[in-house]
Amino acid sequence: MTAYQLPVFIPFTYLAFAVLIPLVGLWKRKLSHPMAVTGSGLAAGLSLYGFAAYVNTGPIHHTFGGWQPPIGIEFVYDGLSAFFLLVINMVAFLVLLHSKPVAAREFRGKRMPFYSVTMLLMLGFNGIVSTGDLFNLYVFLEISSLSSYGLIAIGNRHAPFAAFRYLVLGTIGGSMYLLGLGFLYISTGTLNIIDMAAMLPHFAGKPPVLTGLILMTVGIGIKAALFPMHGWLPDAYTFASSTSSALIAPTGTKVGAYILIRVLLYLFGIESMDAVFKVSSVLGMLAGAGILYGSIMAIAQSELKRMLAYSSVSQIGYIIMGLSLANPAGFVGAVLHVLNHAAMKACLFLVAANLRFREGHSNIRLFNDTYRKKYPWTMACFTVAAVSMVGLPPMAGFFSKWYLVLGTIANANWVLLAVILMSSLLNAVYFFRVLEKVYMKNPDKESPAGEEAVVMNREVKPLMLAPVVILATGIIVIGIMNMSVVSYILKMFPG
Amino acid sequence: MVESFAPLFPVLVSLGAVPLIVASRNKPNLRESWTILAALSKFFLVLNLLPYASQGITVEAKIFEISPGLPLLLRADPFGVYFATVASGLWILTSFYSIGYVRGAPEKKQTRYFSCFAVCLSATMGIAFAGNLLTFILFYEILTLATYPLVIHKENKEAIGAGRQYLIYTLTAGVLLIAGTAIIYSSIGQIDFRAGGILGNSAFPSNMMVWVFLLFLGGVGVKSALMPIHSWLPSAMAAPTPVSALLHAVAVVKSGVFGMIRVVGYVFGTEVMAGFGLNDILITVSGATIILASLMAFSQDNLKRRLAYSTVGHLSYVVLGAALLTPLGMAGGVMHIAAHATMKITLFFCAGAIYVNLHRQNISDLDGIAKVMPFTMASFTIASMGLAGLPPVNGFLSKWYLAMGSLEGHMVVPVLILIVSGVLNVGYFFPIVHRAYFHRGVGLSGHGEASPFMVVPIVITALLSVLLGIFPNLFFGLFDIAGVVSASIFEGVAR
Amino acid sequence: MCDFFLGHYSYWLTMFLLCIGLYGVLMKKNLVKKTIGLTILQSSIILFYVSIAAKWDATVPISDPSRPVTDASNYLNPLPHTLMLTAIVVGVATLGVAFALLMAIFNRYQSLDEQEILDMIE
Amino acid sequence: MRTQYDSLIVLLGARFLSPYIMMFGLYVIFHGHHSPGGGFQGGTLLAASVLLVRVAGGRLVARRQIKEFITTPLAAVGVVIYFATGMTALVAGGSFLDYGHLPFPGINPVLLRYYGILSIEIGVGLAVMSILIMIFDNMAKGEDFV
Repeated sequence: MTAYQLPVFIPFTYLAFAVLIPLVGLWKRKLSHPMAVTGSGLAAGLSLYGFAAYVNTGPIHHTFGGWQPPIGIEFVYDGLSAFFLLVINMVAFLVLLHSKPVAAREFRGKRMPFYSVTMLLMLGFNGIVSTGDLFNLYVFLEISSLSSYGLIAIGNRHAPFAAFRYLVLGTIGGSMYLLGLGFLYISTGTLNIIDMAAMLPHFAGKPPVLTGLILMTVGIGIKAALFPMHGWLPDAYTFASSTSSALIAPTGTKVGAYILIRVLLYLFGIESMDAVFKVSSVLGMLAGAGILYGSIMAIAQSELKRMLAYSSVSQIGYIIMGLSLANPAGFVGAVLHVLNHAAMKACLFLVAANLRFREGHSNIRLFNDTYRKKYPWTMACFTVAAVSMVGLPPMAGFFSKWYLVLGTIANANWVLLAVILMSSLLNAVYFFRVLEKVYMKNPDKESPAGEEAVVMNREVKPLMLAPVVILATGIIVIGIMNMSVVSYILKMFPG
Repeated sequence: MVESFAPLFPVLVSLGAVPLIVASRNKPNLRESWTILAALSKFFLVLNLLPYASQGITVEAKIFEISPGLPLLLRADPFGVYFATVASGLWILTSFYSIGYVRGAPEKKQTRYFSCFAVCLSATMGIAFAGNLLTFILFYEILTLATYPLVIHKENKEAIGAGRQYLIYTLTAGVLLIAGTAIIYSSIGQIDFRAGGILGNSAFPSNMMVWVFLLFLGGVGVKSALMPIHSWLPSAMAAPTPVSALLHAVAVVKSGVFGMIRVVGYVFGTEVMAGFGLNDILITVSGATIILASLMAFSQDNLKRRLAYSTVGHLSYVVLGAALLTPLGMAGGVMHIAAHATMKITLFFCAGAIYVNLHRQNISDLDGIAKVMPFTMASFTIASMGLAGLPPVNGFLSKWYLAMGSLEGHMVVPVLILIVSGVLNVGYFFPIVHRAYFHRGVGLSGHGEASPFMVVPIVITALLSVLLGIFPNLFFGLFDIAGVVSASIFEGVAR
Repeated sequence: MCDFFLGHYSYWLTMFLLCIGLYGVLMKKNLVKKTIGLTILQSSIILFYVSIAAKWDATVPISDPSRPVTDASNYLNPLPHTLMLTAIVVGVATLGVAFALLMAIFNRYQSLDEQEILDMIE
Repeated sequence: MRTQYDSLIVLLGARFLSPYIMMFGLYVIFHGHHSPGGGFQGGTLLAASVLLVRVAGGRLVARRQIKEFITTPLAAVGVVIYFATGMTALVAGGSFLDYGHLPFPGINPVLLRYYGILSIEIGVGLAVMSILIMIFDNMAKGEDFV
């Protein structure tokens, strides 16, 4: 395999396995989980290899069918793509590794289609991140969205309804993106990102370009669950099966954020984006409102998964805020937070999955101090991820917030600075509430003195535990070694 | 300046002890010996740095870059070594005392107790040796997190409430500190601690300078229990007594005032403090705190709460010393860190011994206990004399320098505050002594002194207080180092 | 002003259609009607793309001997058409998933009214 | 939709129309590479021909026609054809879907492109047809299809 072929191999590994799983499933249904793990593992390995190749040789362009861009479609494997591919594929690999017992418990009969659709979902995500063509991006966006509707529908009784609402909003979002793209196409006559980026400064501020910009931002904002277009997210993540939410929560909204970064910073660029009015400051305000709204709503939730979902709304706000600041520090904060939040949210959702698997629920009100004895490792990982979410050093979460804070100060945007700081405290409120339940005995229920109920260790099997532990370790390691990531991200700041 | 990894080892040694403590959780004797071993080795590692400190030489360890241009920097300057010596030296005594206390009480979850204790001490060393604000914040937050389990150790309603309050106050403080640091970093591009300050007069416009200072005041002011943000400290007395003793007389609150001197002397610098009228803010706040806290101590019947309010008052002595902006005042403040540590730890140890031995917490129940606990009460008397500022205990010395310092700066009000506060200290401590010696006790027959594990540390700390009062340079030349610290801060201005 | 409206009449028509679609999606309570709204929305965008490909006096982009291929103004732009082919497929797939979900929803709640279902979830 | 209509006219009409639609679908697929048409459109026509009979004839006919369980593998095979063609060109040294690089020695590159596109269209047509049938079947069954 040469470096030239690499950009194709990564997404299409998933396509191959999406097809192979049902074919092999005819013969042996049991094989679908190992195959899905192999597929995502292969893709993760390839992205790692590709990351190294990118660092050594620079961006890789793969033209489809030998047609040179801007006529043909190309896959561009640049710094941002390499980074995002690595993040989402690693997380997907870990989540799928974890999923076997959950799948057997929660949707036994649908495992084969589930894993097949999962592969399609990842194909969509990988395609979005890889492609250098805006319409191709739309197609992959719809592939991933359709798969995620399916994945979310596999869940509890209310899951299909949540999936349907997501479908309605997601389709509107996709259509808005497509419409906006049409306006840009009218203006520039090209669909290639690099080509269009070279032309757009000449058209900046023209009505069709502005319309296109706004429509595309709104469309992607819906997919990325940017406040106030986040309505689909809490229900979808809550009602979906544990594995679906653990897979989609860390990757899905990140890919939405990727499109926003790609379109706003790379395609339009900071100056064209703000040519007519400050689109960036509007985005920043929305992101700030989303951060506060998500955090406050998370405090009000009693279901762990719903709490995490609202927390996602607020964390997406961080990423969007970072990109709206449009300075290097903010950009580093946003992209670093993509990595951090992917690791943290995957870890937290997998903890929720483990608890649901053993306890049958993840209702915070029913948590008690026996969990500490029953699931020592799971809860320890939860603690690490929670502390990181609050943004305390030396966890990863602190550093993305640190760069965001630097970014807001560089723009002298004191309102957003206050928002970040306040949301740290709000995060602390809802995470320490859980930790308090788990690590402390309930003072209202005094157990008879000296008669502690004997609690057995009911920790989940190593297969389910290992991904959680790896992610928790990753959070600490990323935090301490964030310098190498940051210097990498700094290099790809456009302009 | 010497480049060496020597400052790193004291930080790591107790962190390294944590796995050992956890691993030997089923063998209490082995577990405690790990604690003692870690305490002793930490102390000796700190002592290794002392020769450098007394000559005014800084030992610097650049661990690695944690953010572009910002290394994780451990720098053992005289002030840091001074604080580290005090904290690590008193940890040895506290370890012995803890063993007696938790076994005598008897407390549950002792493994968690000892491991969190070890982490706290690591964090304190980190704070002492932090070479820049980011490193300082890192260890400051670790200290917050590691103290939380100790505060809620008893897991009753009161402790959990105190824990929540503690988290709210300290996390808010951490956030303010991060904001202030980020603003300074964005403005002048560096956040190293340097004797004499890094901010020039032109770093910020004048109202901005005040705001930044207020951020820092909030950040370190919470842990140094300035009024009106002190109320977590009396509540945190719900913790076991050794915790109160070490953490709320030595590690946590002293980290706060240590940070205050760092901010005043090493970040803002005396020139800026005076130029923008920031010292007036600080003098007002700390002076008010000294008087109000002493008055509030009168109304407390719970011994530990009375001690807590006394702590609040005495911490402000240190802050006052820093705020005077005179070499003698600064030296007095620095000296009061050690002086108050030895005296207050004696008092807390006494309170703990009385609680374990007689199960009495209220001052009104202490009638006649000097008969059964002569050593304890003798030590108590010595320490209260010291806090009231009576010679020959070391409290007199630091107060003397504070008074000299304020006269040096031609300020009379601080002297008056010191005198009034001395009288008030006598007023709220001597009734206790009076009760213990001259009232007839009830139900004391059959009780003797507490276990030697507890009494020996009490006597040692009391003796230390007296010896340091008579021969200030007897141990490690601490008195001289305080002078060196103060001189370096003011020489930095001259240079 | 008049020119602005008449000159862009195809855009106005597609935007009008888009608004009908959005109205259906947002205001109708019945989930099937919402789905219909979605389809109208997507169709309007397809029409929009097709209309931007149009040129005066141009023919479909299939090589015609009577018109020289070297002159682009002889043939209308084929790219939007091919794009819309894909968009149509996407639309069909969305519709398929939507109906599958609707059937699952109906099986569970015996209703397709959004408000009733929300009440049941509460 | 799974029960048979009693009307003979509907059934016969559907059976009469179906082969013509199918023929037209095949025509569209096989001429897709040099005239308007192609896999999507042809596949849809093929599916229409199958579904017409299915709607009219109900379950009995469906069992004799394309069986329900075969649609998923058929779709997979369609995708495999598409994917394999593209990947062969890629592995043979070209880009993805670069038909000129297909490893069939002795064939004119122009013809190679011709046949390459044809095989892609066949794959797409197969996939589209079977997926449309699959959607119909799942709906007719009254289950969710995921």
